[in-house]
Amino acid sequence: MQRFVNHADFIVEDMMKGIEKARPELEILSENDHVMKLKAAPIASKVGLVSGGGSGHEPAFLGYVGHQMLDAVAVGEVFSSPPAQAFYDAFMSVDSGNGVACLFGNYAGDNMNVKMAVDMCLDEGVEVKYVVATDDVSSSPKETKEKRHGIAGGVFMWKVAGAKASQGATLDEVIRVAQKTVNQTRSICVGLSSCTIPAVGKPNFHIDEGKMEFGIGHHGEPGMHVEDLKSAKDIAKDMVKAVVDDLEVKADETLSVIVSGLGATPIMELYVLYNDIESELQARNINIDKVLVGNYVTSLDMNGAALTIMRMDDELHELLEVEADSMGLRV
Amino acid sequence: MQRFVNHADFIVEDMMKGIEKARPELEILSENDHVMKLKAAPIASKVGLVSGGGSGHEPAFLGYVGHQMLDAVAVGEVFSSPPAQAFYDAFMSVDSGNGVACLFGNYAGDNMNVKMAVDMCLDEGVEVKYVVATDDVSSSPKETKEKRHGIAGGVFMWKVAGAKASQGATLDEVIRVAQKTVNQTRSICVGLSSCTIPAVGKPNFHIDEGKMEFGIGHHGEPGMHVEDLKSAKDIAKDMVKAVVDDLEVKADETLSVIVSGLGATPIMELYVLYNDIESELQARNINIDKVLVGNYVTSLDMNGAALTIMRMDDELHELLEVEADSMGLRV
Amino acid sequence: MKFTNQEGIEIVETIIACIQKNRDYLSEIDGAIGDGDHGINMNKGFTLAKEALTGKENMSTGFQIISKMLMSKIGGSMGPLYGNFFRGLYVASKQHEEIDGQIIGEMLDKAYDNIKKISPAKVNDKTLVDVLDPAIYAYHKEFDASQDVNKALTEMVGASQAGLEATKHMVAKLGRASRLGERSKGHQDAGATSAQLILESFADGCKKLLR
Amino acid sequence: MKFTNQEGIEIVETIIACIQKNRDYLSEIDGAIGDGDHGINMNKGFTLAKEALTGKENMSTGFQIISKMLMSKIGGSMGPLYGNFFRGLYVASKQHEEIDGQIIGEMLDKAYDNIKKISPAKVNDKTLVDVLDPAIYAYHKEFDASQDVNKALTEMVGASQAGLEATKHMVAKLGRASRLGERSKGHQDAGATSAQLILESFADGCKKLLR
Ligand SMILES: Nc1ncnc2c1ncn2[C@@H]1O[C@H](COP(=O)(O)OP(=O)(O)O)[C@@H](O)[C@H]1O
Ligand SMILES: Nc1ncnc2c1ncn2[C@@H]1O[C@H](COP(=O)(O)OP(=O)(O)O)[C@@H](O)[C@H]1O
Ligand SMILES: [Mg+2]
Ligand SMILES: [Mg+2]
Ligand SMILES: [Mg+2]
Ligand SMILES: [Mg+2]
Repeated sequence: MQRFVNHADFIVEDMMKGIEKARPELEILSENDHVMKLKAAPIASKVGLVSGGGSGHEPAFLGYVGHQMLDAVAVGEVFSSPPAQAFYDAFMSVDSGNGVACLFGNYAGDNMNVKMAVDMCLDEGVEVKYVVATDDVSSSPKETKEKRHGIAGGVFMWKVAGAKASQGATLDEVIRVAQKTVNQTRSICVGLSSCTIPAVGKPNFHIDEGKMEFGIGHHGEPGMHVEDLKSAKDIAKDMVKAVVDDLEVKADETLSVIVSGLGATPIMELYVLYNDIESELQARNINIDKVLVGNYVTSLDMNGAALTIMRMDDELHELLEVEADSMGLRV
Repeated sequence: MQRFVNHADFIVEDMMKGIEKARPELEILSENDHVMKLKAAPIASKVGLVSGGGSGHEPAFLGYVGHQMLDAVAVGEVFSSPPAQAFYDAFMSVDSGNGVACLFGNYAGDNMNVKMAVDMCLDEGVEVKYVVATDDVSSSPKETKEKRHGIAGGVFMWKVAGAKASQGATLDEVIRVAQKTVNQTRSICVGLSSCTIPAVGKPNFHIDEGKMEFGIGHHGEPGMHVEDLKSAKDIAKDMVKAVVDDLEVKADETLSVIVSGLGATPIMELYVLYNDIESELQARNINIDKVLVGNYVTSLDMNGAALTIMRMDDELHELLEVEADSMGLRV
Repeated sequence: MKFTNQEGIEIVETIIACIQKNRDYLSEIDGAIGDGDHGINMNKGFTLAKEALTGKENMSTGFQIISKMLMSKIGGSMGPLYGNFFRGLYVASKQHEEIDGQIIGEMLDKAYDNIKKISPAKVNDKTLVDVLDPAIYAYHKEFDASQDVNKALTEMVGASQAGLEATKHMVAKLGRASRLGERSKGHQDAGATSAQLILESFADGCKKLLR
Repeated sequence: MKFTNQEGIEIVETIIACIQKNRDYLSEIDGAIGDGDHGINMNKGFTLAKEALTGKENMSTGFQIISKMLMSKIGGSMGPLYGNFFRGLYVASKQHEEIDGQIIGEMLDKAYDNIKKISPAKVNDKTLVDVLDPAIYAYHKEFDASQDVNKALTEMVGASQAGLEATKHMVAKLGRASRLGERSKGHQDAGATSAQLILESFADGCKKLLR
């Protein structure tokens, strides 16, 4: 395992210390070393925004703590939900008396831990509501789409909710736009090779040379199918079809788009892929609003890419236009 | 070779089309499809700023075209200097009558092509001066440091010169700060595994499991030595020593720092490494001004990291503070 | 047949040692249809618990420490699930100086109830419930019939093994493996594996002390 | 002994075919102490030149097309170096309808001079100069002595092979390999390899036509 690491069991702690040192706007919560927060939070009369999840997806989740973005993030071990205590501490640390919105990714562990933490906050009189991102179309069929996992679509959710909260919206308003984002967002991943959890030390799964896994999950969960590695153009076609069909996007509608690398994919190739994705959307007469191409939500050193689309409307367009300043996204 | 690619021989063209579509502020020059320019350029009464080099280092070089950054970039094939014609077209496309500064990386091919292009411009009455980055301490001994290659240190050169040019400085002033940046900047790379040129299809070189190559070049040029893979802490120590000693940084001096991944390194690990680099600089009583951690200058899918330091003074500090907006750097 | 709560701390140590020993095994099983970290998650929590033990704990407070570490430090699914499980073992035993077959039954019930409170998992969903449910049922059946705690523990271990084996033929309905659908068949469930190990080392620990 | 410039287009085709055939071989050699792309760079340029040939060129304008493609499309070090080399072959021959041993000598001189103009490379720096310099010297030595162009071309090829072989024992002073210092020894230089191939196929092409 070719890694920059001291002790693999403490890679998350070491990373958090490095981020705290590199980013003057951030701090590790003094009461809990698995919570990263904006120094400025809690921000007076603003709803607190929190996310959380396993590590290994950097810049998600902690890279989206920032101005007009999240106020704090609960940080789990690699690919593992943070404990309830971390969510609780994150919630409490950013509440300015206006309540807290927790916007996370719908994995079983996160669900249990968030719910326990929400209960703990209620006992202290702090109101926390939550929205779960369910953008990964390959993680469950459409009939049970509430079971789907959240992946790169979270970036839109955090951006939109962060903008809304910064405008002084109430908790219910923030929850509403976050839920709307989720309803209008879909993602799909393609994996070209595996990733290695540092503490495990060997690849999590395997993709044969010359093959690709369509619909792979963000932790290497098996996808819809394994097939021969296609050209970027054909992969783009399949990815666009998967998300556009599921969201039932029609001609003349407008989407915003994220193409995110999964960790080890050269940036060059993300743009090669985007070139073909854009052509494919053009061919369907679909308009494109905002475009983000880069490493937004990764899976350690997995080689692969995710496509995320969000159906736009005036409200979402305006909220995407608001400035945001975080490690992972600056617009 | 597990890649998102159509025809490997046209990966650069496909990437450029993707970038042009994704970034509304950029355009491919109509006369030369290997030049990416800022739509807004030439900018009236501003010195034009150009860089160029082989592809595969994204976001370098074309990702640094942007406001208060570069005006255009000549784009070569993967790991290969752009032709003189591309540099010439880039120069001519951004000249507003105030001359052009070409800030590039001191590889043999780039040197020959830039010089040929500069001559061609002279024939047209357009003045082009150039500065070569020579930050890679492992590429030549100190006695022949003018032979050294430019790597991630280029980011500081482009940022500083871009800020200076945007303030209406003359060509000579821009050249002066760019050269000062070069004089005060040093970098070192550590490679943990190889990279594959798409058109070649197999790894460019080889690093055994459990080994690391200290001082590797940005195209896999052999480094100073191969040794057993060390802990992040020990690697950080060696990297800091290499650059700090070469630049003769003393206690109480102030540096700005870049930790750049080489392409396939998880972002998590870049921060693990930065954590130890910061501790090492602290231990030497060296102050830290700006910090950039991310993928700034890569080498396709190489697993590894580069450390860049720049000795700060008031002028450089002020120029780093100026806003900049490009695909690769937004501050 | 009984043992003191004080002596029972050995059971806590036996369970911790068992999880530590099976770190790689559990991850390997999780790797087939999950994300390959089950052993890491479990080992980290139980190792932290071991480090937190001061030497002054009895069985109940030992289980409390495991519970606290899992809940506050581990997260994942295992933090809340096993955190609540061990809290049940703690709560149902903490007021007893002596532990007998009756109390062991109450402990198992409380632990399992706590899991049911936070998880929607039912039998046949391919989770740890597929070990816990038949094993604890078997314990009660035998103990009610014979009042022989040793025999009841043996029955429990046997049923836990059968329950674990049965997960191989199930389609996962919850957790990461559920997205595999039919393809999750043929693989043993990771959480069920750790549950089986925990019940078996719990039984072994009890049997050594019961006199 | 001579041939017409018109017939000479065959030499251009021979050289192009030779580079295309050796694409992978040249990259492999560059891989040892360079970045492994020399064959790709060369092949791309010569293939573009082949596509640009209209069928109406003579030897001189054929070389001009190779030169233009290398200079405007290829870049790298090879674009300017070989671009200038082939421009030399073009310039020194373009006014001649018939090509003889005298003119071949002038073509080689002009091509080599053009490289010297843009590159600081000297003999023993482990570059293409280590093939060009002894080979062109050998051509003149033999031609001056015997006025036998076939013999002179044979001498040139022999010296080019010896020059190439000699690069194995040199320490690279220029280009990427130079950072290896002593460790660049033991490996043949990539640019010298392509230069040898070009001179040899140039000689072969000439010999076929000379009568
Ligand atoms: N909602 C749930 N209820 C009960 N058990 C679950 C649930 N989700 C997952 N599990 C169990 O968790 C096990 C996986 O644990 P682990 O690998 O530690 O967590 P993760 O899936 O978060 O990586 C599965 O094998 C299954 O037995
Ligand atoms: N400055 C120079 N002058 C002459 N030849 C050079 C110079 N630099 C490099 N070379 C030649 O170029 C060859 C490498 O060519 P190539 O691989 O195509 O370019 P690059 O080194 O840019 O990848 C070397 O083997 C050497 O012969
Ligand atoms: Mg996990
Ligand atoms: Mg090259
Ligand atoms: Mg798991
Ligand atoms: Mg080369």
